Amino acid sequence: MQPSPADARLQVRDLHHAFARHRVLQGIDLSLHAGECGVLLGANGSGKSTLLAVLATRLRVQKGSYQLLGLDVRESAEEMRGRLLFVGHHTHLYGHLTPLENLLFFADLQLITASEERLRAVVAAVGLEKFAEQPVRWFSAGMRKRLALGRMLLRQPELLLLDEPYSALDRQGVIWLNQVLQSYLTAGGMLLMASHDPERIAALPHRQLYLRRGRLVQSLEDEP
Amino acid sequence: MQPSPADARLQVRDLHHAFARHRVLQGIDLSLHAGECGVLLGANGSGKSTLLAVLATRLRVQKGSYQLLGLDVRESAEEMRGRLLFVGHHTHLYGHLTPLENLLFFADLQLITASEERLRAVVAAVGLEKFAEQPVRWFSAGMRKRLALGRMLLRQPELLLLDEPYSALDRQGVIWLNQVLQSYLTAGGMLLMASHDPERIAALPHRQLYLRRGRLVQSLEDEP
Amino acid sequence: MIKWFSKWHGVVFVATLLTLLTGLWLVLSAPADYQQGDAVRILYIHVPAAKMSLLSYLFLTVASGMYLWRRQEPWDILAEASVSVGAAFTALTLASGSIWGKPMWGAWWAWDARLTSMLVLLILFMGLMALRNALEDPHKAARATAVLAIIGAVDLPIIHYSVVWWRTLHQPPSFAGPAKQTITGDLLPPLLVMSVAFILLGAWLLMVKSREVAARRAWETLETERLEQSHG
Amino acid sequence: MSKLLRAAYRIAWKDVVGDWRRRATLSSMLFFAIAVLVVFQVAFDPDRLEATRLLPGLLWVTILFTSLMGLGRVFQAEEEDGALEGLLLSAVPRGVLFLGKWSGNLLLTLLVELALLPLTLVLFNVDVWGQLPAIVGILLLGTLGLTGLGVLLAAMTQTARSRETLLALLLLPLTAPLLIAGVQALAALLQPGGEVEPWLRLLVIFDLVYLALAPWAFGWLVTE
Amino acid sequence: MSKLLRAAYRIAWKDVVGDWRRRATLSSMLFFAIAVLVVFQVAFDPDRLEATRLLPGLLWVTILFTSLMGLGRVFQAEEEDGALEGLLLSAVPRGVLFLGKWSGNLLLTLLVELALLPLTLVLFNVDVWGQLPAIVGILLLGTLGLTGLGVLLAAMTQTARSRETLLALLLLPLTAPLLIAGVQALAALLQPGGEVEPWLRLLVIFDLVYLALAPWAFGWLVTE
Ligand code: HEM
Ligand SMILES: Nc1ncnc2c1ncn2[C@@H]1O[C@H](COP(=O)(O)OP(=O)(O)OP(=O)(O)O)[C@@H](O)[C@H]1O
Ligand SMILES: Nc1ncnc2c1ncn2[C@@H]1O[C@H](COP(=O)(O)OP(=O)(O)OP(=O)(O)O)[C@@H](O)[C@H]1O
Ligand SMILES: [Mg+2]
Ligand SMILES: [Mg+2]
Repeated sequence: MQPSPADARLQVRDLHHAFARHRVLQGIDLSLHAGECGVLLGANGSGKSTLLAVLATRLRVQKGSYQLLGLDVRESAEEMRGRLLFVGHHTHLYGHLTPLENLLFFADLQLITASEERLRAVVAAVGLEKFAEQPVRWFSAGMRKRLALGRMLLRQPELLLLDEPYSALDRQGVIWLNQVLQSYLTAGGMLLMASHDPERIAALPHRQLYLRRGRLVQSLEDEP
Repeated sequence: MQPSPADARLQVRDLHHAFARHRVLQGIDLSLHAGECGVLLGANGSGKSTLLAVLATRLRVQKGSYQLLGLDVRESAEEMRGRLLFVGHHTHLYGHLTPLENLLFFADLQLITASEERLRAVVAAVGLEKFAEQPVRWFSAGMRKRLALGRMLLRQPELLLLDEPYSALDRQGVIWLNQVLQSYLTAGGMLLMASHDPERIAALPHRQLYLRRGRLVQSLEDEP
Repeated sequence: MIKWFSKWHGVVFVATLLTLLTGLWLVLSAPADYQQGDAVRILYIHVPAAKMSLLSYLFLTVASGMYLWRRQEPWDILAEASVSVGAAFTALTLASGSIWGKPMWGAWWAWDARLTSMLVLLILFMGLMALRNALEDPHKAARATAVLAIIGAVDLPIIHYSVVWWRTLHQPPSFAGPAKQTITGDLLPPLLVMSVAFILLGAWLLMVKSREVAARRAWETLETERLEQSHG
Repeated sequence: MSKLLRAAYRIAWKDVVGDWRRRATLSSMLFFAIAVLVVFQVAFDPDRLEATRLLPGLLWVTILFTSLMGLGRVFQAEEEDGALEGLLLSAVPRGVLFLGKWSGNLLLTLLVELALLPLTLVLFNVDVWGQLPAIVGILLLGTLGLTGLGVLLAAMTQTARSRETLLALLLLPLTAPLLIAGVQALAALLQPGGEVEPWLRLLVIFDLVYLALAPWAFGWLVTE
Repeated sequence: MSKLLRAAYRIAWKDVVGDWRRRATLSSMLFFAIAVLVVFQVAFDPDRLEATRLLPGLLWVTILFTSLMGLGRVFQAEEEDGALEGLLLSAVPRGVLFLGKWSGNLLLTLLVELALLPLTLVLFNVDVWGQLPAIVGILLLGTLGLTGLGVLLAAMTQTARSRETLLALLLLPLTAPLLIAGVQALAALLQPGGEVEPWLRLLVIFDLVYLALAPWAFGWLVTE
């Protein structure tokens, strides 16, 4: 049985967002259920990152509504931040800290209690144990990306927002990420990601969402 | 007939590079001929970006030799910088400048004379004419990448070094890039790129180079 | 060069010790000054220390210049070592000067040109150390400290000629130059011996410190290799 | 609660300990302080009597300078790879972010002050050793408010939008009374028969007002 | 040649325009300068005669500290998305890069000085308006060397930790001679019968030495 929209744990209705000179999101309707994965596809500048930023509570909802787990963003943005995790184009890493310290920083600011073994385990899981004591500044692009993604192992969020998670990852990294995401979904998490390479996600059950000039459309075929 | 190594316009012999605590390149031998395209493949942290940075004269050649068009890097690095173009993980864009201003900055620093129409034509070619007067800071990831890549239209370099050029580009961007690269190669340019998605380059004639822990190897199959 | 240091630093040490002891014996057995009393004995520490701090900086400038020119690591090691040695002598000069100043001028410190420029020299030495520490890339650190050391060398003539150029509280030069001889025969022999002792001391410190710097660098290289091997 | 404090502590730790660790920070701050004194000496060449009169102004200018200088750095760290975004996505209230940023800067400034004070007294031959605790107290009071305002100012210039120039102009009249009260309190203390108390009361009032308003204003400033 | 000048101009233009658009450095420099003046006015409460005596020192101390704040930011713009790398990959000699960076900073500092000077004269009620051109000339001479040395040191400390303290620690002692010459020249100018010329000559010598050495030293410092 198809779950009805009322069951949806993430609900977005008629969402708008404009930057001073530019209307970027123009009425987005979207809902996600537990264990569901949505993939945002669309041209450069179509508004994928903006949508994710609004859902991550980084940008304000200017018009429309956004509810997560029954919480409304206008009232409980702070609580929502504790329940979701966003990994975007930026890694949010501090170059002068080591991977362990970066994870510790993240944990403390998300109010997660994590023992040192736990942190070490995460660093090992993303294949960086050799570099656990080195400042992140010297890391290669893929190593940074791995560490940023590793955050989701520290705590199972209820909503995971990923902006082009596959970029910079090598073949093994892609396989690792797909495994992690698979088990995240199985455990009932919700996932929304933006991507330009749908072929990499093929392994995961997912629903494709097409974004064009700030609107969700049926297909991208008629792209000019 | 296979061109002999002596004809090579880019020649690298036994190249080494170490960062303070870490040996990254450990004896690279590489040569490229006019119109040839090499694609560097390898795991995260294997040294692809470092190799490109050395070839771009951004990092010093610590051991070994590197010659481009008969020029030696130890003597004529400055001249070589005028002949090659490097587009890396970073876009080298200034957020407070517009695309036109960014291109103008690049042109002036490369000692290229470019009229305003020329600059506008480049901005249009990368599909940003609508945004020509907006500060780059607000651009989406793909728009930044397009602009950074657009630099190669300002002047035909003799060596083009690209670090994951496809990342952040949408489908149309990939097609556009492949067209540009195709005509660049046909015109006799040399191209070396690092990438994690070989499937995107399939359209271009190219030679794959496998990098593992700072050495070029025969294949990546035996990767642990 | 480092090897040569390893071989000879023991000999230099013994020589330093012997001259230093002779010097101290001469200093303590010399008569007290009729004006300054026993305070004058600080002179035998202060003056050689002051000379050595200037000499150290001079040496540093030369080593830095040579490093920039030749790009040979030993010059950089010498430069790093001479910064530490120079800082120590400068601190000693300031300390002995202050202690001497209390009975002579009635204050630990006065802002006259020589004292101020000497303080600047100490800040420079500390700045050089801080700069080297703060840069992660050793090549970059070497180049940056070398450039800075050379720029900072303008302070040397200022210190040396400060007593001539400005009206100061501080003693004018006494060995040479146009000023009248102020050092009498009695004071000269212990001062000469102490000067030789301090030169030897400076050389010894430089050797030991260079050895330490070289050893630390070698160890860091080894450590990196070991790490790499342990990871395959 | 303790988790929130831990988060604030972690931010301060990252700013202060993070990049000062293992480095001769304290000694370089000490010598920086000496250098400042040398500069004042060279510029004003005061005699003993004048030195006592100049002392309050000297101390406050130096403190103002150090704290502003530290601030530039404090927020610069957040520019790295979207780190500010990371902070804003954390699960803690904005006030806690302010607390973290502020206490880091406060610590830094206090360290310099502690190094500076005894040196000033020795080098300028000012004999007010008996009043040292009172002097420290006044400096501390002034520093509390000053750094609070400073963090706000830095947050403003960091997020740079048009409303902020306006606010920067507002901040100057806010800083001036604090500085004046601080200077006057010190001056009164060092003069025989000076009345310290009214100025002290003023300092305390300013501190309370600023520190009560600042976290709130900070939240407003950094939210998009 | 004119192309090289154009490149230097472009760098300076970028810094100044950027600063103007964000109003970052200029506003905080001016803010700080005004605060310093206010503090000194309150602290010294000098009568007219004293004010004339203190004026040279006051002006120079303010200029020194203010430009130090600006210098901390000189290379900040280049941190954005690898911009420094972009500069270093340009086809112009390092000396031209220095020239560009230096002239941008010089211009900003001079602007602040020009705003500062009349303000000081009014605030301290010193009537030396007749000598304004000469005062400006002396300030200009001192600023040339100060910013030259400053930009060099900023380049040196650019990648260092705790760079702002380090910059101050290095710059203050090195500028002491320049400062003495500047203060004495101004003092001589404002005293009836003072001899300005020897100090002016000294200033010019320092300027020549610093500005001759700096571009060359800059080349050493920024290479890998
Ligand atoms: C902290 C305070 C002092 C400092 C930083 C200082 C610094 C120096 C320096 C740098 C020199 C060597 C100058 C050169 O070789 O060019 C020197 C020499 C000397 N100092 Fe001091 N001094 C201080 C206090 C004193 C005091 C209190 C006295 C005695 C009244 C004194 C007496 C001398 C004498 C006699 C010489 C040898 C002069 C010569 O041969 O050039 N100094 N001092
Ligand atoms: N400046 C530096 N200092 C120290 N180590 C560095 C520095 N730059 C890179 N490294 C190290 O060099 C190794 C290779 O990095 P490089 O960026 O060349 O990898 P890459 O092949 O491009 O990886 P990716 O696919 O993730 O981009 C990494 O282990 C990295 O940590
Ligand atoms: N802060 C901002 N101010 C103004 N305009 C903005 C801002 N951020 C984004 N934009 C604009 O919003 C539009 C959508 O940007 P967004 O980053 O959401 O695109 P995207 O779909 O993620 O593209 P890409 O595939 O390139 O990552 C772009 O035209 C961009 O210029
Ligand atoms: Mg995007
Ligand atoms: Mg890479």
